[in-house]
Amino acid sequence: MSKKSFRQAINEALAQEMERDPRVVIMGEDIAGGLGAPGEDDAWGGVLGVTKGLVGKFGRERVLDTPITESGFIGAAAGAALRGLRPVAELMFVDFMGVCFDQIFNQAAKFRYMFGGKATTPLVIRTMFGAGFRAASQHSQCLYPIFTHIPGLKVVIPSSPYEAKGLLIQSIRDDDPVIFFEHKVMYDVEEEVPDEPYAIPFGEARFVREGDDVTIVAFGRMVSMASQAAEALAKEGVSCSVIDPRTASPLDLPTILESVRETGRLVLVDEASPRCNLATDISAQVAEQAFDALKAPIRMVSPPHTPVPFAPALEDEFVPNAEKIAAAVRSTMRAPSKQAAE
Amino acid sequence: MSKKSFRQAINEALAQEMERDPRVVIMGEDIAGGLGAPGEDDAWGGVLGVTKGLVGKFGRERVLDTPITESGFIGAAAGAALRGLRPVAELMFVDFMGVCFDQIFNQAAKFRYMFGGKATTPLVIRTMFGAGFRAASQHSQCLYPIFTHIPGLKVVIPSSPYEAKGLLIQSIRDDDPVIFFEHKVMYDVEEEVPDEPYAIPFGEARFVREGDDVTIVAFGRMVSMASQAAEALAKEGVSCSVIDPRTASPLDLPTILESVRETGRLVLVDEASPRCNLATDISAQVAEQAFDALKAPIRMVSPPHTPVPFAPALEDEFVPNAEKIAAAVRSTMRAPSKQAAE
Amino acid sequence: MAMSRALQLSREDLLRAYRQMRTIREFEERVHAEFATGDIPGFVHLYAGEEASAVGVCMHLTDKDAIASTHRGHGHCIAKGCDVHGMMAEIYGRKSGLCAGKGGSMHIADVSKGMLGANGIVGGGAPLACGAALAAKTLKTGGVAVAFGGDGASNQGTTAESMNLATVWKLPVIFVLEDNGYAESTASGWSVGGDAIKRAEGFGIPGVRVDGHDFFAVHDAAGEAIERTRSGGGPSFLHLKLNRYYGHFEGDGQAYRRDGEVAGLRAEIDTLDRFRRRVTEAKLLEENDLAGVDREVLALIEDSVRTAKSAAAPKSADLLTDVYLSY
Amino acid sequence: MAMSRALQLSREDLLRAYRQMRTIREFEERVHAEFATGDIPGFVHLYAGEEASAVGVCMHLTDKDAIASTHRGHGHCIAKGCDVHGMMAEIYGRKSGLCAGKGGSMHIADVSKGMLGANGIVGGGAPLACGAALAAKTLKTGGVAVAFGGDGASNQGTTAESMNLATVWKLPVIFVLEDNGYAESTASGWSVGGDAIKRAEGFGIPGVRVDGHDFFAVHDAAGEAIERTRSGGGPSFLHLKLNRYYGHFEGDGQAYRRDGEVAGLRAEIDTLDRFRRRVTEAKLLEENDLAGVDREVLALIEDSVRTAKSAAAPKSADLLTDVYLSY
Ligand SMILES: Cc1ncc(C[n+]2csc(CCOP(=O)(O)OP(=O)(O)O)c2C)c(N)n1
Ligand SMILES: Cc1ncc(C[n+]2csc(CCOP(=O)(O)OP(=O)(O)O)c2C)c(N)n1
Ligand SMILES: [Mg+2]
Ligand SMILES: [Mg+2]
Repeated sequence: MSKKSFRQAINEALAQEMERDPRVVIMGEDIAGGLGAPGEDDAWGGVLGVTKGLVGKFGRERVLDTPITESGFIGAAAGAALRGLRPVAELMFVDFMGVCFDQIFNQAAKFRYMFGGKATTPLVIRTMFGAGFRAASQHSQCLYPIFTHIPGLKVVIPSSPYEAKGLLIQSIRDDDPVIFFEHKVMYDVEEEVPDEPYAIPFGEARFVREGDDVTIVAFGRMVSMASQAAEALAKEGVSCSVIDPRTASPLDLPTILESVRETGRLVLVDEASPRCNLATDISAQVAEQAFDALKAPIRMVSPPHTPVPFAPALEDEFVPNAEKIAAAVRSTMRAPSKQAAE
Repeated sequence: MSKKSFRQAINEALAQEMERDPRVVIMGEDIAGGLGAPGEDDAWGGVLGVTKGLVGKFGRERVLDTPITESGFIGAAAGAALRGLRPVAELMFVDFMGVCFDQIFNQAAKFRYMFGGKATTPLVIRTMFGAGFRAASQHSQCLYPIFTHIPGLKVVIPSSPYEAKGLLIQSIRDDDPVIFFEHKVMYDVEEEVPDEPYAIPFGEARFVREGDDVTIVAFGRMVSMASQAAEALAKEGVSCSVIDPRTASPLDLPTILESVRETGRLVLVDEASPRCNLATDISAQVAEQAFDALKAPIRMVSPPHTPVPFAPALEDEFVPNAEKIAAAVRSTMRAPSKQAAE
Repeated sequence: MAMSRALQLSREDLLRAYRQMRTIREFEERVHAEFATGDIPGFVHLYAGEEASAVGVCMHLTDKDAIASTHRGHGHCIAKGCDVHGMMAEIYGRKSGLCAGKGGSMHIADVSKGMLGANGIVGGGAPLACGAALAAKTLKTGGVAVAFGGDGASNQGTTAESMNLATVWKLPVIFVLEDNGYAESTASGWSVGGDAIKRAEGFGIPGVRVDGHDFFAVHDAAGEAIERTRSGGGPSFLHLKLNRYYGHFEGDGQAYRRDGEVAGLRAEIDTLDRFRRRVTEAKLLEENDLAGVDREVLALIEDSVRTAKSAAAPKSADLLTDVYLSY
Repeated sequence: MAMSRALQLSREDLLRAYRQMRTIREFEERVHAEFATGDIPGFVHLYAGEEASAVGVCMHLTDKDAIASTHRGHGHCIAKGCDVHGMMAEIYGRKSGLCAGKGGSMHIADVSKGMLGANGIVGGGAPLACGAALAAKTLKTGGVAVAFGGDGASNQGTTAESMNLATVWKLPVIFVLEDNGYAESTASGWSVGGDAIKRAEGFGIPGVRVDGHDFFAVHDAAGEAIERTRSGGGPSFLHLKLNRYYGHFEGDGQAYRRDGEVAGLRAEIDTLDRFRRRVTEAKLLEENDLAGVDREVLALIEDSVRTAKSAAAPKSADLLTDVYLSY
């Protein structure tokens, strides 16, 4: 156990799984870097250094730099997964999914079903997402609702270094195609992370905090925002549960429902664009299945329906934060509860 | 006014707008057909004959057959829209969006915002969607929730020939990028359609039927299913409103809310995959904004979270239908209403 | 011509080649006829006329080799060893189909045989073939992969990306362009700018153009290409000029074709006829041998249709299985 | 060399060329310095070293012509006439920026000038350029479009698709490959299989390879290509070999480069130095003329930074505008 950054946690998960299983290969643009160039090998280790050092440990046969052809190499990862490898492909920014989505959603995601259960596609796609980097409209999106929409994909959104390591190990060991979302603003976040490998199962939500009044569900970077909000609210006498579902698909709905049955109030925090996102998804499932337990309207905290702006002031305004979450929680407390109305 | 099929309504809308405005051009794979071939020109008029005859009227300069390169020609349509044309590009099946999504969601959809309001992109993408054709997993999807998720796109889902003509004309006249969804099973549906051009504004829902007990919201082909269900339910003494929002983005939420405030019960019908779809989207918005009006859980009728199967028996089981909608409505009537619980 | 290595094939191999080509032809002719009765659902794209490609290429492959196919996949499936009964049942949407009725004509696959699936997405297969080649290379199986694609597919970005990837990763992959002159109703003479061989060379891949109706020419060229690629020479490219006998899909009126175009092709350059003439003239096989194969194939196809028709459809519960490993 | 048509440019044009190249250089050097202070947010990719490409090409264009650019877009913007103050303000995220602070370095655009935007997606611009060319052709404006793209972008499927589309639609589009030897940290010698000129020819587009540090060579080759394309000769292709002076983006440690690689380039083949030597040796311009331009450019850039720094950021309400025409 030692303090590790989100970046190190991911690097370690990759290293340990590559160690354990020779069929695991990783690929992506500049994940080692320096190929064909006169300077150092492993010159980059990924655009933000996440895969640094792996080529030194495992060699260029298992750490594959790629040309800038996402359809080509992500499709190749899917094909290789059908034929005995367990590829972990890096889609540098999830914003680039538009040039290769077909290989993900029509090919990898559907093989098993289309082929009548006779194919297995142990593919992981690691990808960076999220706003806060002043990276503007084409490098700041979340887009995980799109992947969650697609049957056949599993969607993982780790919220801390500990979570990242355990969920990535599970992703690599999982036999279905997994999209693993890494928030670019979190790479330097640190926490205690075990040195040995461990897997966190999919579809099991984590209680970040337990409380009686309101249930807050948040994903990825928003989990810490939700925790901050809960902290602040506790001082106001409002006690919140904070739930991190960890995986958007499969979704641990039972845990969320159970909590809502206890608190009667739900706030959903989603950094993705507001239409057809995870907040609406979970809200709808809860409204269908635990309607009777609800004491107040379900509130959603998401950015506005706009592209991500570049200017720092606008971007800061765009991204949900602890204050906005707290305000949403307060509004559910104020809302006339059903009991009160009776 | 005369009886026209959904196919004819679209063809007529295209012809009339091309007539009216020389900047309107249409492009797509085999939308005329026979290029370079020894047989007839306009040999196909689109894979299901929707654009038949237009090349004869407007010539090959304005009716552009394309190679099978969706990124290339849909990106070209976006670029041309920036430079004075008003292109209507056909993405044959929406299932093919995976090879060209970048040009739609990172380029066309974002120009205006990224460029600080200094660009206008009057682009229409017509595309075929939906199950029921025994066309299997890669030719039967809906996917409009993905487009609805993207800020900057408008999403239109006509539910009848009359709607198709008026909404397509509006799409072509609109100065924002529009994705126009045509349900492949509906092309032969007929109804009275005016001969002259008319435009149906975006963001204005249509009451297909008014009733007191339950509000049903449905899109595209599901609108007629919902109407059938309402018909059947009327005989049981259950009176339903059926609302067709016409456009998923912008969404006419006020009309839906108003109806829900009257009925207190809501059933959402969406042919798209169930996670993060339009049913969840609308449910969440209603649960947030008209919670107090709800007498029963909101019910969603969508296919299961699976790819679209090929076998007819399975596909029929997959697609929502009037029976399933009616069952959902009945369940909201049975559900202990808040009043009842009091 | 006379120097064809394929003419030196064993009697057994020649019979195998003929049997496979005849099976494809018969399969397609029968599906065409059955489709017309309305019994077969969905989009069906027939391979009749193009048999020499699938068979001439796949005869050089074993189960450790993989192929990625197209929407026009029946021929590739048969040539790669997919079970004909399973295929026919799949096309009919039966539970006994190769894909349990969930895939249909456009998605027939048998991964265990290295057949990675027909593909509903034009250009979708080439990256998958690169992946199969990568797996073979990394796992040192000695296998190669073949990406079949049409003239239409040759324009898709995925094809270009795959060719470049194959070159820079030195993948054991062979790209086979089945240029049947049309993508749907559009002539390849219009839609394919420049020159296919030059394109491949532009991506660093040597290519040859071959008469795709000549089994022997295809077999020779494919043999050389596959040998070269298998032995570490890097990716190869074949440009086969051939023709399809039916419409783009069943139901296509083919107004874009010259009147009598297909009749002429059938009369003049039919692959099976040419094969037959060639082997009998060279006295490598007897008419009798071939007629025997014809009869057996006919019986096989007949039986596959009969059993498919009477086979059970998938059940309701099957709708929800095979999405993930867990359900 | 001595036969360069560009050497016959008017004094005014030569000065204009120099001013633009110097403006680009100074702009980038200054952004580099300012970025280091932490004042400039986001991803910034500098064009220093590649000036001859943007200027040598865009000097042949007017506002009726369009260009599609890349993530490394500042040079293209300046060469295509974007306002330098507006650009600098945009990079600082100010409301007065060309994109009202919403786009930043990677999305600077001025559609009114035919600059269709820097582009955060590698290979994203080529289809847009085809579209601009289509508009010019359909509306008979006489305009052409230029698609700039790097060696990395040359592998993207969109590039191949666009080349083919340009050929079959006979579009007035010129593809300019700015091959600076690297895509991020990866050498183009590794990532680009085959040969760029052959690729273009494979798609039916004639191409030439040019020393991208030689303004005169670029200007000549671009002039010929654009003329040919503008007069209906179909698409053209230019392969420019050049170098970038800074990292892939600001912050890149450039460990992949040889020690002293850039210093050597700056000393030996710097575009501006070569231009200067060339025009003074040929007595087309005086050192004095050039020094005057240098001073003016310096003052311009200085002023642009000063005003950008003191300009207002966008306001909260701006977040919600410009999504659609209606809001
Ligand atoms: C990405 C994509 N675009 C379009 C289609 C529709 N489509 C199916 S087959 C086909 C023509 C393919 O032509 P070619 O590659 O020459 O193969 P052929 O049909 O001639 O065997 C088209 C356009 C598709 N399935 N996928
Ligand atoms: C589709 C896509 N993939 C990857 C990236 C990340 N990326 C940005 S620039 C770049 C390198 C581009 O290289 P090149 O085209 O040679 O242009 P250069 O940076 O050398 O000017 C990469 C990989 C991207 N922006 N878009
Ligand atoms: Mg073809
Ligand atoms: Mg480069």
